[in-house]
Amino acid sequence: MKSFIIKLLALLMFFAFSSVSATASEHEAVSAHAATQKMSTHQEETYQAQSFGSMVVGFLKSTGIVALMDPDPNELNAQGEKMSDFHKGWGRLIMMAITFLLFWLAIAKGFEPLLLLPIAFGGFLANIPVANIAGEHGFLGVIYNMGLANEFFPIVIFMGVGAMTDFGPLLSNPRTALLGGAAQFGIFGTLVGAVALSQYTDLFDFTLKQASAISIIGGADGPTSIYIASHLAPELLGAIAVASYSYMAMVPIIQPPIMKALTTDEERKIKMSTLRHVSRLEKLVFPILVLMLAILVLPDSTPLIGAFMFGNFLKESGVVERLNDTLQNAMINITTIFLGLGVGSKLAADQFLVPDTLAILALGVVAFSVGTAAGVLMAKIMNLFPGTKINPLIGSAGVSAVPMAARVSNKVGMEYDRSNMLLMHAMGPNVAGVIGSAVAAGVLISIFQ
Amino acid sequence: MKSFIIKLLALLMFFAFSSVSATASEHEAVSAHAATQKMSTHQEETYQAQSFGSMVVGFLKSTGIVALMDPDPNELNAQGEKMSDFHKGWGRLIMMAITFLLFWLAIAKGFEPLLLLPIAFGGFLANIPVANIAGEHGFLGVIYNMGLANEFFPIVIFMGVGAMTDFGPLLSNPRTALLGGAAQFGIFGTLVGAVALSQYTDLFDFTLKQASAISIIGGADGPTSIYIASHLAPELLGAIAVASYSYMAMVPIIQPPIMKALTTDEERKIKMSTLRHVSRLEKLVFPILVLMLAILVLPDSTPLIGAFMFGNFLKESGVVERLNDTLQNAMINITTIFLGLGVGSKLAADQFLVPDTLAILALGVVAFSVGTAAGVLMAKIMNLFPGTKINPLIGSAGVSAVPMAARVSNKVGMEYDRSNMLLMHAMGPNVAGVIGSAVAAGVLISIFQ
Amino acid sequence: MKSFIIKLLALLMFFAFSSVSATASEHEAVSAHAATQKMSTHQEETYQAQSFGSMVVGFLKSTGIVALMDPDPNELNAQGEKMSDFHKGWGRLIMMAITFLLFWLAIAKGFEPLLLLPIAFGGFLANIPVANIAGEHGFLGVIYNMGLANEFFPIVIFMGVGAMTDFGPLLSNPRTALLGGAAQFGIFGTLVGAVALSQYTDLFDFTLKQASAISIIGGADGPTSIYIASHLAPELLGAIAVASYSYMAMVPIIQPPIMKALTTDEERKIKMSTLRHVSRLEKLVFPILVLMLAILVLPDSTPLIGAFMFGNFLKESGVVERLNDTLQNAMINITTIFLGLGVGSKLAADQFLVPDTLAILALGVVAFSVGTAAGVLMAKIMNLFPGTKINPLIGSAGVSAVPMAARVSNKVGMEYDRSNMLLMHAMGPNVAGVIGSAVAAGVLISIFQ
Amino acid sequence: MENNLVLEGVKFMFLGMGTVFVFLGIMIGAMNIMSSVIHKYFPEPQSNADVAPVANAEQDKKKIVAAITAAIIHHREG
Amino acid sequence: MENNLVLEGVKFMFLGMGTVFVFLGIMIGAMNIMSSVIHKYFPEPQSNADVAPVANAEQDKKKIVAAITAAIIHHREG
Amino acid sequence: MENNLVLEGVKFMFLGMGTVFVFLGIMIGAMNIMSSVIHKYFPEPQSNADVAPVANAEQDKKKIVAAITAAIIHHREG
Ligand code: NA
Ligand code: NA
Ligand code: NA
Repeated sequence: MKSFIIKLLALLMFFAFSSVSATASEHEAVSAHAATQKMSTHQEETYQAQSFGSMVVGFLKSTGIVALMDPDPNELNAQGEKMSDFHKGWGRLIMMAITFLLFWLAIAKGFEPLLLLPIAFGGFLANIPVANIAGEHGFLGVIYNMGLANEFFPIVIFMGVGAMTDFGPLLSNPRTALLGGAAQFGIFGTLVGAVALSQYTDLFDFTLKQASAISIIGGADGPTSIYIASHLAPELLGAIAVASYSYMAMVPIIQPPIMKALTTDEERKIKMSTLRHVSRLEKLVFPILVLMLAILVLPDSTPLIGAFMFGNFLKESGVVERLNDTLQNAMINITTIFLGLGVGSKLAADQFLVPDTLAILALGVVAFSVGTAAGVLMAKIMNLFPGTKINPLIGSAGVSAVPMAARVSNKVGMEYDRSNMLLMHAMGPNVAGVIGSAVAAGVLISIFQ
Repeated sequence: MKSFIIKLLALLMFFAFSSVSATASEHEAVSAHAATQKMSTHQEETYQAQSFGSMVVGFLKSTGIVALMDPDPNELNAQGEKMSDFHKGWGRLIMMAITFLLFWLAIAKGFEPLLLLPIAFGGFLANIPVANIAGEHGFLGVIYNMGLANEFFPIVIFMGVGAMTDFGPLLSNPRTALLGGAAQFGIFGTLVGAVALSQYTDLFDFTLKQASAISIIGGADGPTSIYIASHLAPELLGAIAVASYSYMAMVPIIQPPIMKALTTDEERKIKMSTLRHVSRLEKLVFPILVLMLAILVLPDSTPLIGAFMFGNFLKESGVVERLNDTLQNAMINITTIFLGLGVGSKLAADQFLVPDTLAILALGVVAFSVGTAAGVLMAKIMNLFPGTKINPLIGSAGVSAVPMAARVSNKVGMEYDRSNMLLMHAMGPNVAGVIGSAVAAGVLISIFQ
Repeated sequence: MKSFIIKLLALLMFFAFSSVSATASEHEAVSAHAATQKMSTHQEETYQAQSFGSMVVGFLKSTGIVALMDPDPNELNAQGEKMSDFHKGWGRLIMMAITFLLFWLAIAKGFEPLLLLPIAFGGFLANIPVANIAGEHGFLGVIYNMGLANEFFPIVIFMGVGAMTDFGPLLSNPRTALLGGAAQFGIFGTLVGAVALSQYTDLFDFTLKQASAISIIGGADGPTSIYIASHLAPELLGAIAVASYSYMAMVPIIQPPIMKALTTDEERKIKMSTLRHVSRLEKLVFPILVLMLAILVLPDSTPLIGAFMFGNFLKESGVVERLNDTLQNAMINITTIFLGLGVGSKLAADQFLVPDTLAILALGVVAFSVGTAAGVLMAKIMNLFPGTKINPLIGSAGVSAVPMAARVSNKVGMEYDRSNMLLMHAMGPNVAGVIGSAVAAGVLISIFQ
Repeated sequence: MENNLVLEGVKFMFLGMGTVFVFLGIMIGAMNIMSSVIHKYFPEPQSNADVAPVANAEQDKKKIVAAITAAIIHHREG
Repeated sequence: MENNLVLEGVKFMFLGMGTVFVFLGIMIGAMNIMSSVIHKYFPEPQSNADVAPVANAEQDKKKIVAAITAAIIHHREG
Repeated sequence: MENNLVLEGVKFMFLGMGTVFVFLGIMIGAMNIMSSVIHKYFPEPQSNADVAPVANAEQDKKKIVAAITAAIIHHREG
């Protein structure tokens, strides 16, 4: 083996020298100018020799401690704009603490870790001084421009989620879709509140576009929130995405009190009849049917609904199992990692630590609560009409947050009657909520076109 | 848990307000101008207030029904050019019907669903009015520019197909490669026919480049067709891809009559001797051997043959099993989804519903038939020479369409002699057909350089 | 079935003709000019008719044989610069022979095949004349610009490697990290040597930037080498990557003689105490801890360390198993394929067959040897202090080359005492070496900013 | 011209909720029509497939064998 | 200058089919040479591996166990 | 100004090796502190999980069954 290495080196040496001699004359002709230049200076221009002392001082100045404690007055943020000293120093430390909080929520509390972990880690990296990882040439910036600036990643996520969704429960009890519609009041009610507070108080100061992007948090649908925020108010993307995923994860805490406050004991014990069997053909036709409706009624919702139904249609077709499997695994996982990191790049202190973020967090929880209440109340209204009664506890599942909200309906229901399984009944409004949010998103896109 | 949320919000509130006070003065200095502007208008310029009535009217005008029934005269297609009213209205509906036909073929008839389903769904989305999903900023447009405009996706598909291909049968009976050569007459014969009809009749009106891109359908190789169409005639990409995959799927219908018409009963019953064992080293050397030949004879074919042989070489090396596995699964599946959607974006009515498409469909079936016939006849010619006889039924497999065409050879053979297993014998010309098509593609690229 | 096809074609024909008649008048109006133009010429301008003889001659001139034997004087390289005749002819053949050597090393000798095979195949393709696969529009060029020009692929690899790394052995014996620090002397010692030889001899002529990029080979870490080379000296990327991976693969040959020469028999037989159990929480906190140190001390190292620790943190969190699995499989495999092909594009003769390459190969093996020796000597120095003794054979593992170098420590140790299992003890310095190289890389980036 | 933001927001709300309910209402109608059409003209062939997806141990065993076989074949071919 | 398209097409056909056949012809020759060289100088070690790929139940069982073990180890490590 | 490359290289060496050792030194200290904090305040619940990961055949069997079940369920749902 050793002899082989020797032979190898000898061979390469032979080649190289023959190359040198063979090309010597041509080289001289072709690159004479470049060679001369290289000979004379030995050194690129970007480096300036300095004493070891000043080199060490310069190095120490470029450490993170110094950058955090005594920021460079000329430092720019990832967008190339000036930043306040607070955002260069304490702001970054506070943001790191917030990302640690998100780590803790994701790992110890199980809050939507699949997206919160990459988002939080991206946020951590985005707040590192000097390195500018979220800048145009940093890898978070590369990721952001690759798939978030053009709204591509949320679309791919939608394809994967579509491939994971089963519309069977909705098909077996179509009218529960109305619950998924009512819950969208969380979006539009919050929108009105946000603009009212913007106009009449000094608390907020959002434009209509920004207020719309924030209110979509009430849709309780991550990719839709990110899609709309990228579209209408990219400067708020970080806060909106964090609020959206955090509240989706906190659905088991936010929803039950509202559900209990709005229902009577009898209502909570309503049993719903067994769901009828749904044929394969119905499931196959459904995605196309919804997409056609979206085309006729609201073409602006078709990028979202189209991507979602593409994934669902591939799955229900039953003939492209390998594509379906890839959509549900490799493709959605890779995109989730990049989407999370890219969203995290918007958690830089100078963009997140602004009063707007608090307002977004406050409006987000309002939107979730209003949506939950609207879903429950809609069920009660539907029960005023003749026909089989609906358990209002499944109304809260209309906000989407698939499948968490449906599980909450089931859990609360079982608190009052251990034999009352509401899970599959709640899946109907749950998936209808996704469609409803996409329609609401389409309306907002349409308005601001 | 509740107390935690309260603490969390309190904490964030504290941070935010400290941020406000800490940055207040600087903010004023830094963004005074921006703030003033924001205060005074409260509203972005892109939105103009209007009465609810006119808002509803405007909204109704932006529905798909109106857009299809009474198209906007100023609407542009995905390329930013004007469209005829037909292509804005009925054309789109017809295209949707055609994509439904493709869905049906893919799902109910099993016609190459892995590519036809994504292509057809992409076509469906591309024909949605208003949303412009196939435009530069729509996600189909993003996909097209990501991997089709630069011919990257077909190359990746070629890598994956290479990793799935076994050259064993060809190596054990090399001279069957000639059958895969003869079948390329489907390409060049059709090319002559297409230009002849363009010149002497009013049926077609194709340029040489277009006629070449169309004729490559006769190569019965999807990625090669897409590669050449993107290269020589991107305006025909949709129709060429659809024709290519449709006819590949229809090989069991197109080929048998031709095979039977051109062979005698004795010929169909010819038994071929068992294939010899091929050593691992032969399989390992083969991809490099072919690639070297391609370099020496026709460098313009090396992007295609190189990508194909890269996949095959990784597989046969036996030392990078995990890369091989990824090539054959995650990588080719993800690329297939995007390739399909991207090709589908070219099924927009204004590009597909033109007389050229009919001509392409007609020429495509001619190309397939001519290639099939040429393969069969070549086997008969080879049988005129001394040596072991070849069953002419495997000649039809020379068109490629791996492995469908080889299965057809086997099936037709068994109709006449139930004990005559031709499958592995037909795999030789079948994979040689892929090489042959890539060589033919290289010739066309070379001519038009 | 046949009747269906007929109906289908009839239907399409109907649509198309109705389309023709419906759009005829508009077409005329809209595209009158274009149509006229098309009618009159029948032919794109890029094609010029010629006699069959001259066509064949032209075709023969475009074969690879001619291009290699009698190169086109106007041929440009992938960067659009002029090349010498040697680099157009024999140079390419020599490079192909070198890639065959790499194939042989990867397949027959098992030298890091996961990266050497794609790199070598990319190099083979990059040296094909005429096709210009490594040029801006060739697929190797597309890959290079997609992920190497922006340093994205090595970052993704780092994420995957992080997800595969277990810091347990380092955590149970932290002070072995110093061995991973000492081994970085391979980088900086070589750097001094390279600039000294550049200044005082005519052997080399490297700038400080180039010398730094070359010396990083001593870090024995593939993605770090590629990252730094792309950053500081992209013109040397091919040679640096090949040297880095080749020497990493040759660790079992390079290291043992050095290890044996620098240790006594007693030292080699030192037994190390069993490693303590490391809790899950320690493993979870560790990546964040290191990243925070990197922020405070050397922010310029955080892109590398951040990506690495992102992967490790996702894995150790235990709550995102599906992302962890994708990072370790589909994502790293896809990126490895593209990274390898992209690096291979820099093996074009005109860039690789220069005297610099020989110098890089020579400096690389020096860097590896110096690093190995420094690690072993550091262990001996640490043994001069009181406390439990360290077997100096694990010092060599400090160069990184995970997990090869640790296996070498184990193997050499067992040569002298069959019961002495050093593997897990050597994993500590081994992974510390990765961190050490990333820090060293950060210093170099910081200096040249 | 000075916009009244709240008024605009209320308009959006009516337009948005109206569209959502119109959309879902039409969707419910279309789903009912689709289901009856499918049940009438394309009834699913009666099968026991979805009766006992868990109890059918025999079938499961076959599927296990099939899955393992597939894995092995893949392993061998790969 | 007015081109005769058909003539061009025919030229393309001769050039194309010629190239395809020349290429495949050389390829067949090279394959034959390669095979004889490999069989002469690098013969494959005689093995029974490819004699009975199906019947060898014992081996299959081992592979099943190996596959499941690998899956479990992966599961445990992941 | 003419640079002395070797001198620069030596400076780089001191700066680089210094940074590497300072970094790893702090890291070692931080690791030790972290470990003692974690062992003191967040001790891992005593378990036998990592005692016999290989011998426990019963558990392995269950895992096999679980893995196969999961595969079948996935297969059925997919
Ligand atoms: Na929703
Ligand atoms: Na073919
Ligand atoms: Na290292």
